[in-house]
Formats: sequence, C-alpha cells, structure tokens
Amino acid sequence: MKKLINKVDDVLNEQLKGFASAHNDLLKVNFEPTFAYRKDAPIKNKVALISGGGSGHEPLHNGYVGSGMLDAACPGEIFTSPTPDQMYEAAKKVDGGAGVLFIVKNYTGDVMNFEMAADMAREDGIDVRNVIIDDDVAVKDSLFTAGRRGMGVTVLAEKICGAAADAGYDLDQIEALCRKVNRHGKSMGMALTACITPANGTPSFDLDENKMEIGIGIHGEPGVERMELKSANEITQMLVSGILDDENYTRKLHEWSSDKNDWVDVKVTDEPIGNGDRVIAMVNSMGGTPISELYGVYSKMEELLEAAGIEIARSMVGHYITSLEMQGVSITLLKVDNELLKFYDAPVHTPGWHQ
Amino acid sequence: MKKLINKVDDVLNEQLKGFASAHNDLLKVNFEPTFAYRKDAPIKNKVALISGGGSGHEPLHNGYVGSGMLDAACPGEIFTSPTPDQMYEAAKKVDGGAGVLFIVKNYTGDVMNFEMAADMAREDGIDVRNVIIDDDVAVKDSLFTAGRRGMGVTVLAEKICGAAADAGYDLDQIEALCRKVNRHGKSMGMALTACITPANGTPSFDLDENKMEIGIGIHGEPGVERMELKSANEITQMLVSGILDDENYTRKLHEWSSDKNDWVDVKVTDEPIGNGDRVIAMVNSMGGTPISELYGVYSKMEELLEAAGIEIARSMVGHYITSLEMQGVSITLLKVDNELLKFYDAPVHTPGWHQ
Amino acid sequence: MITKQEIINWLERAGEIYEKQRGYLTELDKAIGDADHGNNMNRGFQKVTENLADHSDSDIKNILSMVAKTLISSVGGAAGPLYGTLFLKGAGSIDASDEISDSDLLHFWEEGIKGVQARGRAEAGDKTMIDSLLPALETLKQSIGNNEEITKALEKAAQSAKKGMEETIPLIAKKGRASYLGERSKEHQDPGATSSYYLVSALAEAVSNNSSE
Amino acid sequence: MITKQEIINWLERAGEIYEKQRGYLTELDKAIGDADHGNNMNRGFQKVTENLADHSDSDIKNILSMVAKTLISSVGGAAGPLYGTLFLKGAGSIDASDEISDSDLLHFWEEGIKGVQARGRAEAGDKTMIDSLLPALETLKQSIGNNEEITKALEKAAQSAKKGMEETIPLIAKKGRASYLGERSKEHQDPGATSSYYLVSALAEAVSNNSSE
Ligand SMILES: Nc1ncnc2c1ncn2[C@@H]1O[C@H](COP(=O)(O)OP(=O)(O)O)[C@@H](O)[C@H]1O
Ligand SMILES: Nc1ncnc2c1ncn2[C@@H]1O[C@H](COP(=O)(O)OP(=O)(O)O)[C@@H](O)[C@H]1O
Ligand SMILES: [Mg+2]
Ligand SMILES: [Mg+2]
Ligand SMILES: [Mg+2]
Ligand SMILES: [Mg+2]
Repeated sequence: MKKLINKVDDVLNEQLKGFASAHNDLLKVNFEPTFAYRKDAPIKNKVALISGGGSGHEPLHNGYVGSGMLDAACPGEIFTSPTPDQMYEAAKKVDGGAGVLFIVKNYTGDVMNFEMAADMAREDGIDVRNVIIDDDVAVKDSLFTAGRRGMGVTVLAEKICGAAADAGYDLDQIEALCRKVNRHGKSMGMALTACITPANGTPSFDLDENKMEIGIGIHGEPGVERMELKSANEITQMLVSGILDDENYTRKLHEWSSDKNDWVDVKVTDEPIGNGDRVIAMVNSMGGTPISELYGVYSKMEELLEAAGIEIARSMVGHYITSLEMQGVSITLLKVDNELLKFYDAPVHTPGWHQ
Repeated sequence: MKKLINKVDDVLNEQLKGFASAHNDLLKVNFEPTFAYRKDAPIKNKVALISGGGSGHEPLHNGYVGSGMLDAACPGEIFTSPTPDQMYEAAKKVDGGAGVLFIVKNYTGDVMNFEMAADMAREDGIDVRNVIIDDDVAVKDSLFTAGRRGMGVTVLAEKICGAAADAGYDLDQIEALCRKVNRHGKSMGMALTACITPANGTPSFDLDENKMEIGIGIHGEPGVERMELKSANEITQMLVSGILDDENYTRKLHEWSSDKNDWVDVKVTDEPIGNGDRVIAMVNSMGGTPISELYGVYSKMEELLEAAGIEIARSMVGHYITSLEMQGVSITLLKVDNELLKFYDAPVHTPGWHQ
Repeated sequence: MITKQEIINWLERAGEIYEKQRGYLTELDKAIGDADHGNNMNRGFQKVTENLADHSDSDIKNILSMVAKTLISSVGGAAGPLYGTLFLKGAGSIDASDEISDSDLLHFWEEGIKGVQARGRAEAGDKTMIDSLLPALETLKQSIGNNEEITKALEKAAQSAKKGMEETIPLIAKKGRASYLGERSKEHQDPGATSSYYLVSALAEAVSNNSSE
Repeated sequence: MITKQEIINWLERAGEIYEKQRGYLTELDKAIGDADHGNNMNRGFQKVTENLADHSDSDIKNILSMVAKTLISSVGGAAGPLYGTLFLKGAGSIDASDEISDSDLLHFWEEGIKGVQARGRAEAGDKTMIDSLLPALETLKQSIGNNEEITKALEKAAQSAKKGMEETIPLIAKKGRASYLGERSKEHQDPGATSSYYLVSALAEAVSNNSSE
C-alpha cells in the first residue's frame, strides 16, 4: 500500500485536522463526535442542511460545508457510515430554529444511522427531515432489495438545496425540493482499478489488466458487471444509455411524515430524461483518473446527448464524489427547470465548490 | 495501460474538444495550431497573459484560461513542450495592444519554444516578454545545467499576474511582478508511483512497492533521489525542509531586454522564506493521490511552518499542477506581501480556479 | 441462570473473536460488500471491552445497554445500528439484576432480533445476519421450552447459527450492500451472518466455560 | 556533389529510422528524461516525409527550410527547436539549387550546429546531441579538406557520431532534462545524441546508396 499517511489509526483525525486548518476561513471541525460545520453556524431562521457518509469520497461531504451548501457534514470511517451521535450533535450545533434537512445517500448503513439520529434530534425538539438520494441506475431490481445507491446527484442536491435555504425556503419546501432533485437525477459509474483503504492495505477487489467493473458504487465495491476493458467512447455510451434508457423507476422510500409523526413508506417514481430536456451534466472522477481523461468522456457524452435531443445547460467535470484513488468515471445527469438552475447558479463558498 | 481513451493518436484532440465544450461559457479552443483562449479576447489595453507547456498537468494550463488569469494557453503533446507556432498564433489572437507576457516553466524545450515564438511575435510588432518560472528547490546545481524546473509557483504566477493585468498593470509592471513571484516562491515534490502516457503505454519509471522518488518534476521523470517509502510526516518534513533550508539560490535567466532589443542573461537571486514571513501554502496532488491524503500532509506542514515562525496567509489543497495519474504530492510556498495577496484574492473565473 | 460474570465473559470473548477474525470478516465483505465488516465489528467490540472496565458495579441490563450505545456510536455502517438495536431492544426486555433467568435470556434475543428486523426489514433468506440469528433463536426457544440445560441450549443455538450462516452461501442478497450485486452475490458467505454466528457462539463458550469452573 | 534526390532519400531514410527506433529512443529518454524523445522525433519526421510529397518542384534549400519549419512546428520539446534550428540555419547557409557541392554540405552542418549551440548553449561533454554532432562535423571537415570522396566522408562522419553518442554514456548531463538527475544521469546513453547519430548515418546511407546505383 502506497499512501501519504502515518499510522493507520490516525489517518482520519490527522486529515480532518489538516482540513480544518486549511479551511478555517469557512468552517470548523468538532471531534468526539466528529463533524465539520460552518464557522458561522447556526444561522438564525435558515433551514440547516446536514449530510454525511463514509469518508474516502472527498470532496464529498466535508468539502461541501460552507455558505450556499451544507451547514454540517458527518464523516464516518473510510467507506463506513457515520454513527447517529455525530448527526445528532451536528444537528444541535447548526439548527437555527428553522429545522434540519438530512441528505442521506441510500446505503443501508447511512439510512439507518441517519434515521436514528433524526429520532434523537426530534426528541430535543428539532424538526428533522431525511431525504434519501438513490440515483444509481446500474442497480435495477429494487422492490425487495436495498434499492439504488446514492451517487453524484447527492452533490447537486446539496448545492441546490443549500442555495434554496439561503433564499429562505422553509423546511417543507426544501424537503420537497430535495426530493425533486433526487427524482430528476440519475447516475452511473465504472471503475478501471480498485482502491485501497488504509485499514485494509490491499485492493478492495482484484481486477485484471484487461478488465473493468461497470455499475460500481462509491465504496470500492465491485460493480454490477465485470467485463473486458473498453474504449472511452464505448464506456461513455454504456453509462449514458444506462441513464437515458432507464425505465420509470419506482420504489418505496422510508421517509418521516410530520403529519403521522412517524416513519412511512412513500412510493416515488423518477422522471425520465429524454428529448427536449435540459440537464446539468457531471463527469466525475472516481479519484485517481486524470482530469484530462474526463474531458474525453465529456466529449462523447455531449455527442450522445445532442443526438438524443438533450441540451447541456451546465457542465461539471472533475472530482466531486470519489472513491480514494480508484480510477474510473461516473456520469450524472440532472434534468433541470428554472428553479433548479437558479439555485445551481447561486454563489457558494466551500472547500470543494467555489463560485 | 488502463485509461479512458480511444485511439492513442486522438487523445489530445478529443480531450480538447470536450474541454472546449464543457467550458464554452469561458473559453474557446483553436486547432492547428492548438491553443485555448478567453472567449472575450482580445481585451483592449489589457496586457495579455499566455502560458503553455506539455499536456498531462491538468488543470494547468488550459484550466487557468479565463477572466482573472490567462488569456491563452498552449498545450503541447503529453509531457512535451508546445511548438512556437502555437504561442505565436495565440499571441496574435489575444494581444489587446498592451503587449503579451509569456509565463514559461523552466524546461529546456519550453524555454526555447517560447523564445522562438516571442521572436516571431515581435516581428509582427507585438511587445512580448518571457518570464521563466524555476521554483523547484530539489535541483541544486544550476550554473552549468538547465537549472531548476518550473512547478507550483507557475499557478500562482498565472493567478497573481492575471489579477494585476485586470487591475491595469502595464507590461513592464506585470513582467516585474511575475519575476517577483518567481523569486519569492519555492516548491518541492515527490512521487509514490509513476504515470503512464498514452503514447508509451508503460510506466514512466519503475518503482518498487517500498520505494519512492523524491525531488521529482512534473513530467513523470524520475526524481533527484530514490529512497525507502516513508511516512507522510517524514515526507512532509523533507519537502518543507527542502524549501526552508534552500540557500540563496542564484542563477542566470535568459530574458528579453527591451532596452537592448535582444536576449540577455540576467542574474537572479531568490528570496529565502523564514521566520516572520507570511506565505501562500499549496499542497498539490500529483494527480492520482486522493484529496484526503493531501490534508494529512497539510496538517504536518502547518505544524512545521508554525515551528519555523511562518504564518500561512492562504492555503491551497488540491489538484493544481499534476502528472497524469501519478500518486504523490508537491508543496509550494510563496512568500507574500500585500501586493501579492491582493492579487491572489482577486476574483477569477476559469475551469480550474473559480473565486 | 446466567450470571453477570458470564455476560462479561461473553462480551470479552466476542471482542477476542472479532479481533482475531477481523481480516476474515473483512475478506468476506470484500467479496460482496465494501471490505469493512471486520474492521467495524472489531472497532465496536474493542470499545465495548474497554468500557466494561467501568462497569464492574453495573447490573446486566446496564451493561447490555452500554453495549448498545457503544456499538451504535462506534461501529457505523449497517452493522452498527443493527447490532446496536439488538442490544438496545434486548436490554430493554430484561430486568435490572446481577443474574438473569434462562427465559430472560430468551427474551433478550427475541426482542433484540425483533428490533433488528424492525430496523433493517430483512427477512429470512435475504442473506443477512438475520439468517444466523433467526435459526439460533428458534433453537434456543425450543431448548428452553424443553427445559434443557442452558449450556446445552446455547451450544445447540450456536450450531444453528452456524448452519444458518453457511446456508447464506448460495443465496442472492436482498438487503444491504450485497444486494447491489444481484446474481453476483451468490456463492459467498454473508459477513454479517458470520459475525452473528460468532456472537452466539461466544455466548455459548462463555456460559459453558463458566459452568464447568 | 549531392543531388536533390539524395537529400530526399536522406530525409525519408531518417523518417524510417525514427519510426523503427521510436521505442528505443523513448526508452533511452525514460531513463534520464521524460520518455518522449522517440515519439517526438517520429512525429516530426513522419510530417517531413508527408510534406516531401508536395516538394517535388522545390530546390534543396527550399526542402531543407521546409524540414526546419516542419520540425519546429511538430516536434516540440527540446528536440523540436534544436533540430529545427539545425535545418533552419543549415538551409540558410546554402544556395538554392538542385544539387549542392560537398563544401556546401559542410556549410550546412557547420552553420546548423552553430545554430543548435546558439539556441541550446550546450558544449561538448554536456551529454546532448552536440556530443555526436560535433565529432561528426569535425570528421566531415577533415575529409572534405582532404578531398576525400563524399560517400566515404559521410561514412566516417557517421562513425564519429556513433562514437560520440557512445561516449555520452559515462557523462553527467549538464543540459536538458537529464541535468536534473545530476549523478543519476551517468551510465545512460543520451537520447538526443542517439537521434543525431541516426540523422548523420541516414545521410551517409542515402548518399552511398545513390552513388552505387
Ligand atoms: N437490512 C439489513 N438487515 C439485516 N442485516 C443487514 C441488513 N443490511 C446489511 N446487513 C448485514 O450487515 C452486514 C454488513 O455490515 P457492514 O459491512 O459492517 O456494513 P456496511 O454494509 O454498511 O459496510 C451484511 O453482511 C449483512 O449481514
Ligand atoms: N540545451 C541543449 N542543447 C543541445 N541538446 C539538448 C539540449 N537540451 C536537450 N538536448 C537534447 O534533447 C534531447 C531530449 O529531447 P526530447 O526528449 O525530445 O525533449 P524534452 O527533453 O523536452 O522531452 C536530449 O537527449 C539532448 O540530447
Ligand atoms: Mg461500509
Ligand atoms: Mg518532453
Ligand atoms: Mg461493509
Ligand atoms: Mg524527452
């Protein structure tokens, strides 16, 4: 294992310490339990946004803490969901009286830990909602499984909802907006290589020189299918088709009902993306892929979208949601209207996204 | 070789095509000869900044084209200097009548190609100056060699001079400012792994699992020394000491003299960085290193700088000047005063740097 | 009757096993998950073992609640809330005392597993920890119903857990991270079912060792 | 006398050699540089060969100027401006005609190499292309001074270039990218000295082949 680290057990804390001081103009980091939060939190009467998940996806989520995006982020161990006490303490720290939205990627661990945290925070009188992001079209079956994973749409949900919170949306509105983003966005990813967590010291899976994994998540886990290595054009074609050909995806999501004061299962159906739509198009590095290669993928993606009658309203190419040093790429398309675009364009000041 | 590419010969053009469309709000790309330039160029009466060098260092240089930074960038083949016709045509395209500054990394090829381009542009009546950036402290000997390489200070020179050009500095002033940045900045880098250029398909050097290269450049070339793999703390210590312990570096740089109307050798001595100084501190990924690891390095660097009585005025952690998918890190320190800091803080809108 | 010392021994024994099997559990999780289950369980139970030192004066209910909170706040992932809930609901179902009856132990498992299912909504056959927990519970219930000796009863429960664990191998995962793999999740033993088997067998060991003293 | 056809054959032969030795030159550059010299030379000379097709009506001076411009605008790196300058200054030193005298050929090399040194400021012993070019030039000058046959003269010049190339092996690089390596640049043959040897030997081949026709 070749990594810029010291003792394996210290990795997370040392990195967080460095992160905190490198960005002390924007945020602070609390330890025991661990969470990063806006320096100026709580913002009175603004809905607070909290996300979190395993570490190793940098800049997600810590890198999106700051004005215009997240109020707090809770990092777990590498590729392991954070624990409820982190989100609970973060919620208490950043709630400005207008309630808290948890943006949760749809991994069993994340979902359960955030649910427990929400229950804890509600006991303290904080109004908390959990919105689940499950945008990974590579996972087909859903009714009796954990469903689709949360991927690139998470970043867009954080950005767009962050701007809406700044603009004065209340908790109900932000919750609805966040669900809308999730329903309008789809992602698919692939890996050329595995990655190595410091704790394990060996690759998360073994992949031959002439093989690739298609339909991966973001935790160094194997994908839905292993196949022969293909050209960038063929890979891009697979990812874009995966997204555009996705049929009306319907599943039940576990959401908090303020009316019923309990968790309920809500049936949700995604919007298809097709002819005449405008999208935000993200080409995301899995971490170790050079930025230049992303542009090759972008070029082919644009050609395919144009052929499908889809207009790229905004483009994102870079490191947004990664898996350590894994080489590979994911594509995310978010179908937008004026509301989403306006919030996407709003200013943001975080370590990972400045505009 | 595992890369997101199609045919090896098409790599650069395909990537540039994607780059151009992904950022068509900011810039355009000219082909034959190849250069990226600000969409709104030429800007009348503003000094135009042009840089360039081999490709494979993304976001450098193309990614720094836009308002507040470069007017044009000329990408060569991967790790190969661009050719004079590129800079010549770019100069004609972006000169707004106030002259053109070439920011040149000190590699023999870059230096010569930019010199030839400057000679060509001057024949057309464009006032051109070449400032050489040579900030790599790992290279010690200099009097009879190619001297030090250009590394992270290049990015800061582009940013700071870009802002100064916006602020109305004339060509003499910008040239002087750029030289000042170079004299005030130092860098050192290391690699955990080599990288693979598409044209070659094999690693640029062979490195055992327990070895690292210290004192590398940015072209996948071996470093000044190969040694046992060390911890992040030890590595950071080596890089920071390399910079802080660097004695008064003096060399001759080949510069254009407007007075003599000829190239002259100018003796230049760097500023040391030490107790009481304020710096911009950059921790730069060589490409394939996860962002999180950079923060571990940052943490140790901060501790060392504090012990040396140096204050970090601004911090940069991320991908600025890379070598494809190489894993490793470089540290750049730029000693700043109010002038440099003001221009560093100015707004910038480029694919690689937005603020 | 299970004594407080036996409970402590159980938890310490589990800690030893998870430390020893950290690599193996992680390896299992590498095949169909994200290669962290051993690390997660080990982190949690080392914390539990540490915390036990401060609990010499606590009763069993208290100790088990401490385990719940420790797991919830240190394991993370899917395993953290699930094992945390197991202990939380289990501890909630028994009286505060320095020893518990066999039927209290049964309640612990019954309510604990109910909690796990309420939280994770996995059914038998979904290729999860439930697949070793449910058979173990079934066996324990029968044995205790038949007034079998507790040592023997736990021994048999551990055997059932083991069988359940092994029977996850051919299954297609329906819950948790392995479910993303669909058909590819076949032919692999579920890591959580494995760690659950360890938990039950650690109890069997702790109780039998103690009784034989 | 060197004919235009011989010059064309020279350039085409150089193109063939660089194509064949692309990997070898790059391998040499990998050891002490950035592993692109073979790619650079091959790219440039393939372009030259392509462009030759449009130059059937040009005289030698024109052809050599075309080579200069082609190399300058397609090779890049250090080699591009240096070889470009070699041809630019070399072409500038001869008359426009369909054949050139032996002494014109000598001028070509003399002025060309002077240009390379003016541009790159390398001296003999700096471990660069200069280390094969200068000995070749020296030999050529002597042979032509002694009125030796041009075929023979070029043959000997190529031998000197080869020797110069081999003698770069023990040197510490003082110029170019290899100079960053300091002591580590020892025990490696310089890629540019190698490509220069190829250039001289291609000329020797082209002229001798033609003469024997
Ligand atoms: N919904 C669920 N119900 C019961 N057990 C589950 C569920 N989801 C996952 N598990 C168990 O958790 C184990 C994985 O735990 P772990 O690796 O620690 O968490 P994660 O999957 O978040 O990395 C699986 O092997 C499975 O036995
Ligand atoms: N200043 C110089 N003068 C003469 N030759 C040089 C000089 N610098 C480099 N060279 C030659 O150029 C060769 C490298 O060329 P190439 O690899 O194409 O360029 P780069 O070093 O820019 O990658 C070296 O092997 C050396 O012979
Ligand atoms: Mg996990
Ligand atoms: Mg080169
Ligand atoms: Mg796991
Ligand atoms: Mg080279």
